Amino acid sequence: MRDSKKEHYASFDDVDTKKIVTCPSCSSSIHRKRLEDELYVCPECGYHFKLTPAERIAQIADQNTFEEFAADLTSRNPIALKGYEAKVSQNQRDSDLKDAVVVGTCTIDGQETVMGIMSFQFMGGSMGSVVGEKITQALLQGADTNTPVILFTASGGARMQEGIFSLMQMAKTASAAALLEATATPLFIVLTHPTTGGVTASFAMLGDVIIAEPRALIGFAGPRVIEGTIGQQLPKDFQTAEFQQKRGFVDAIVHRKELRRTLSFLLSAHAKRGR
Amino acid sequence: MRDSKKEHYASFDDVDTKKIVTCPSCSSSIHRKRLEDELYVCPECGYHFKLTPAERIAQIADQNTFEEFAADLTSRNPIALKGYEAKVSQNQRDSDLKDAVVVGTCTIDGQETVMGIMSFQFMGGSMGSVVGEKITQALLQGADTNTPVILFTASGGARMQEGIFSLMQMAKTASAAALLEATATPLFIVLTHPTTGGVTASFAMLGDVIIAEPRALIGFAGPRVIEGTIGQQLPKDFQTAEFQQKRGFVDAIVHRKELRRTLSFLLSAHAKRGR
Amino acid sequence: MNEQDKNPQKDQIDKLFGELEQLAQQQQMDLGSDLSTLKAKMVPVLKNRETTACSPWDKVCLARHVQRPGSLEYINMMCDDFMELHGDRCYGDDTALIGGIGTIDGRAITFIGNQKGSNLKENIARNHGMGHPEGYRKALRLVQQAEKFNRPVVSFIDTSGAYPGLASEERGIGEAIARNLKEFSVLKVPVLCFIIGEGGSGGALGIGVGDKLYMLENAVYSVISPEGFASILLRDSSKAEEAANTMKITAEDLKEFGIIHDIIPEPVGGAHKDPQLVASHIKKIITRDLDILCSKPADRLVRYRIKKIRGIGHFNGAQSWWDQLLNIFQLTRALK
Amino acid sequence: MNEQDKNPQKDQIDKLFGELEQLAQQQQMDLGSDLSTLKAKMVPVLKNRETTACSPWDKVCLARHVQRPGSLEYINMMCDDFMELHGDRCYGDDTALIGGIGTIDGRAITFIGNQKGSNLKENIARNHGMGHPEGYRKALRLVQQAEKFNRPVVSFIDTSGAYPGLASEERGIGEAIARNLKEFSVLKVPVLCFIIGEGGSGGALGIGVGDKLYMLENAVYSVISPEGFASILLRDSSKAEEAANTMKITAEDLKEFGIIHDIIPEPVGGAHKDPQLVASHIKKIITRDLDILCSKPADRLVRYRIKKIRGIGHFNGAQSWWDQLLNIFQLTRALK
Ligand SMILES: [Zn+2]
Ligand SMILES: [Zn+2]
Repeated sequence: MRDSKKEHYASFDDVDTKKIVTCPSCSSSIHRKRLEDELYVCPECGYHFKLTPAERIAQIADQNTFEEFAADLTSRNPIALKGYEAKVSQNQRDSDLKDAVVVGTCTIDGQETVMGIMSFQFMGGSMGSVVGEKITQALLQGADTNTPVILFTASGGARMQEGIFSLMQMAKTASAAALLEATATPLFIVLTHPTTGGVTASFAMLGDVIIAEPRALIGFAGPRVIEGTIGQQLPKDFQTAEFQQKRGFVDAIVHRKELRRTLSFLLSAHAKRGR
Repeated sequence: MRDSKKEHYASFDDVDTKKIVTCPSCSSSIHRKRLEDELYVCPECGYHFKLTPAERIAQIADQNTFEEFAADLTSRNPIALKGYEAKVSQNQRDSDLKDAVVVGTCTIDGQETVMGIMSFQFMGGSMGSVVGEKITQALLQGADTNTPVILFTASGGARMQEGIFSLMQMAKTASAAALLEATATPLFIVLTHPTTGGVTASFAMLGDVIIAEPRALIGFAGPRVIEGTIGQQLPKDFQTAEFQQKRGFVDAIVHRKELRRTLSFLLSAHAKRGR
Repeated sequence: MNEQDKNPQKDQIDKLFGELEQLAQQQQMDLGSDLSTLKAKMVPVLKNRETTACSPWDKVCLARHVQRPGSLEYINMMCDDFMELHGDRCYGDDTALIGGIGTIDGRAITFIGNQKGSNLKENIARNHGMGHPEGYRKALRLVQQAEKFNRPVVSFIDTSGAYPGLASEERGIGEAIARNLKEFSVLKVPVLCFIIGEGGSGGALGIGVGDKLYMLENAVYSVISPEGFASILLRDSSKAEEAANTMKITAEDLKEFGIIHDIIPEPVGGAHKDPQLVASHIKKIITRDLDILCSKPADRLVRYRIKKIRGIGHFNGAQSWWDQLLNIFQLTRALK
Repeated sequence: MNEQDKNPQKDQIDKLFGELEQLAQQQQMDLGSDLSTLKAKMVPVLKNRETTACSPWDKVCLARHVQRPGSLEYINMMCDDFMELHGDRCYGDDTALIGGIGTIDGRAITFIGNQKGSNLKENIARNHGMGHPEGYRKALRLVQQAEKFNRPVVSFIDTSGAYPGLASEERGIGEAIARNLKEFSVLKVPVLCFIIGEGGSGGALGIGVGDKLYMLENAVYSVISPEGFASILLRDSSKAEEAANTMKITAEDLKEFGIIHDIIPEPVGGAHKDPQLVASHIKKIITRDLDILCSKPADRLVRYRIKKIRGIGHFNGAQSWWDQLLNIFQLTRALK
């Protein structure tokens, strides 16, 4: 529901095209290779760069275990909005993705999991019918096979170009989370920079354990909306991961270098066993 | 857990002994008969006088339907505290009660209910083993027979003269409330002036619907404790029924004249019927 | 239609009948009832005409009309008796989102609803119907109480959205809405939702997941306000009217999409012209639906509700998924 | 015993062995291990002596000792791995009450505990271990999460009480504690409680309802602090020592009352003298108890827990109630 487009071009960390990358947080110049070794965390200031789903999978999943499903789903234009198809096509070409989320199965330290990774690169990670459907399929696959689900969020909110259908994806994904819960299968959420709007107000806040990457922006209404509409002065750390932890909505802030280990621990701690 | 004794003698509304009663809130002089007609609400300022269990029953229950149970329970001296037996005896003589709560069954507009009424007159309504047991019996009787339970609270807190046993009554009554809940039988709480300490931190806050009488003092730690220990300035309406409603802990503030009608409505709205 | 209830046809008819009545009185003819019968006969005609004539933006204006009846008004008109219940048992009581227990023909129902004020002062007190997290948590508490006692739920939606402010974010408006979406979707009692005015975004959806969803004729339901849509996608916040006409937010659009079950007609000029009439329409639907839904076993109710929600979305490459859903329900003891 | 760990016997023995060791070193004799073996043999003797010698007030002082190990220390000493989890998902994260998931010999356990600081600065950050409502609500969230995943719970109690302040009252500390008492009593997984220091009133009980309750040898558990008891019942707050000796708050008293299951011995001078040793005692009990309790069906677990709680109280005129309780359990689908 926020102007994801502006934010996209202002801060998207386009690490794939240049040899030398400038950190959007501290402006340090970093060699691409160095950054890759550091898991795309700025060695100077600790800024966590945005990742593509492929990079995230490479960092988290056991090698060559990720099997994508629902890969062929693509957007329609449910409210017949002028220009929407073209915009989707453009984003598909730019990002090499079909839409703003990739879902599949993999193992982490040999432990089965269903994994979904949103991409802010694709229309600001906005949730339309395709994202809603794929997240829902991931959650229901978890419920059906009793396999823990891990979702990495990154989103500017609902994809308003799909009108009321984008709003309904909030209910759809949340109700899928309810079914996962009813089967007592764990849902682990990793909030990455930025996660806002309709994604925050649906499955992103429904994890049994909610992890955030350091300094990630997490909120419902964006700072500009709040300052604009209401004219309120906002605290400096407003809507950071640290703010959200202090406010009780994030279980743990985990550095990217610890993330795989942490998820592996959570999977093992939630493994089925005789009590 | 609070110094109920001081409060007792400072403000207990001893309406039974004098022809002319002075309102503790506005100092108006009121004829006893007038006050009775007004259900012991000051006609000048609306102050709700403390009631004896007998008065409360007369106001709420259908005439002659109240049947007391567990009437014979009386205190022992579990930590062998010097002077406790004498104090209990004195309170029994003064109040014409066996301990700080009366429990029984009755009907309200013909609807069966289990009812418990605490008395602040008896050792400041403090909860020891007898109060805990009687409240527990009321809740379990409700659970066993699927009869709604209505509890009128008035208490300075745990009866510290019974040491750890008084603390344990909090767990005991709360666990009985859990069983009532497990049988999907409603619990209605009426918070009356004052309700504090261990009673607030147990069954008093566990009603499906929580009603308070206007301006009743309701809280956990007393204002004096907070100002004394922590040195904090407290707002004017601190721990009033109105404060608690604003804070989200009271469903409705109901004037004593509307109380019987309200409880009757709640009983009928919760009556078992084919959905 | 800048003045919100300006309506040339209606005005003209009013004027004509006014003059006729005056004439009749002057001549001491007792034609009052004849005249009103005649006038009433013209209303359906007018209504149909107006419905088709009313643009989406007109409906936005009507949905926001300051005199438009709100949740409490409808509740009080429909119920034999109603007791408002307050608080989320955690932080506070939100007056922008009300709830309680009411009876209709003796049947107890838990009501929840967004609540605006009917004048500026009330509107400020009720934060213009924009709920904070504690409002959504109160709603959740009340519907779970309803579930405990096997009591159906009726929800009235009427908000431009959840409150976008610091306090709202601090106390987790995102979490509060998310939790409601999840819990409402598996609630074991019937939930009927009525969009009576503005259905704005997550703040509306947060109490809008149920078995049946109805919209009043002039209500709107959208993922973002026309103003927001205009400012972001049309890059000009003054193009709200254009946005409204593009966004597909009217009851007719949503019925066509299969998102709502039915449209409830309003009197000429909008619901505020005859609140009692609208209340009686809503009441009839409530009674009819609950007679049916309350007799269904809880697991079937939930299965049907979930199936409906799960099916919403437009994309290429759908898969069959109904078997999987059935599987999960068979596995799931918690929903029985 | 004004200086909290002054202990003439222990001091003398320490001194003697210190001199012996120095002598041995001077003469380059390798007697280190012999000496420590000998010293260790004297510990149980000393312990028994001291236990009987230690007054209730001495124990209050030991229980409050600033160096006394706290919840996180024990958790970190016992667990293969531990992940702290934060927040109540509603208002905030209370650092005075911690929780998370840890593994002991590969078994996953949800831990919760009051948490004081180990120095003044930490103590201020942790509000001296006095929890706010959000702390108790975090604990509830974590134990309900444990229940969902069939994970046992271990609770460490170490607080002088819930925080008596404005913010605490505003956010409903009474409600938060009450809800925990209720929910913990019917939790369908084993709950083991350890009072490791101060067990102060509702703030302790709020995470203290479980299947088994243990106390460290020098821990205390009371309905009100000795200072509070003195000021109210003895009308002189300086009579805390007299109060402590009257109130029956030691592990021995509570074991005699049947309120706790067992006493866990501490090293001479208190738990802080050898935290690792105490941790190993606790760990052994956890492993032993969970091996037994985790194999029991949930309904039997809850029935036994409720029966225990229901039976606590001293009064004249008891009635038999066990049949009624059984009845209720048979009626109650929710607990199965
Ligand atoms: Zn940097
Ligand atoms: Zn008065």
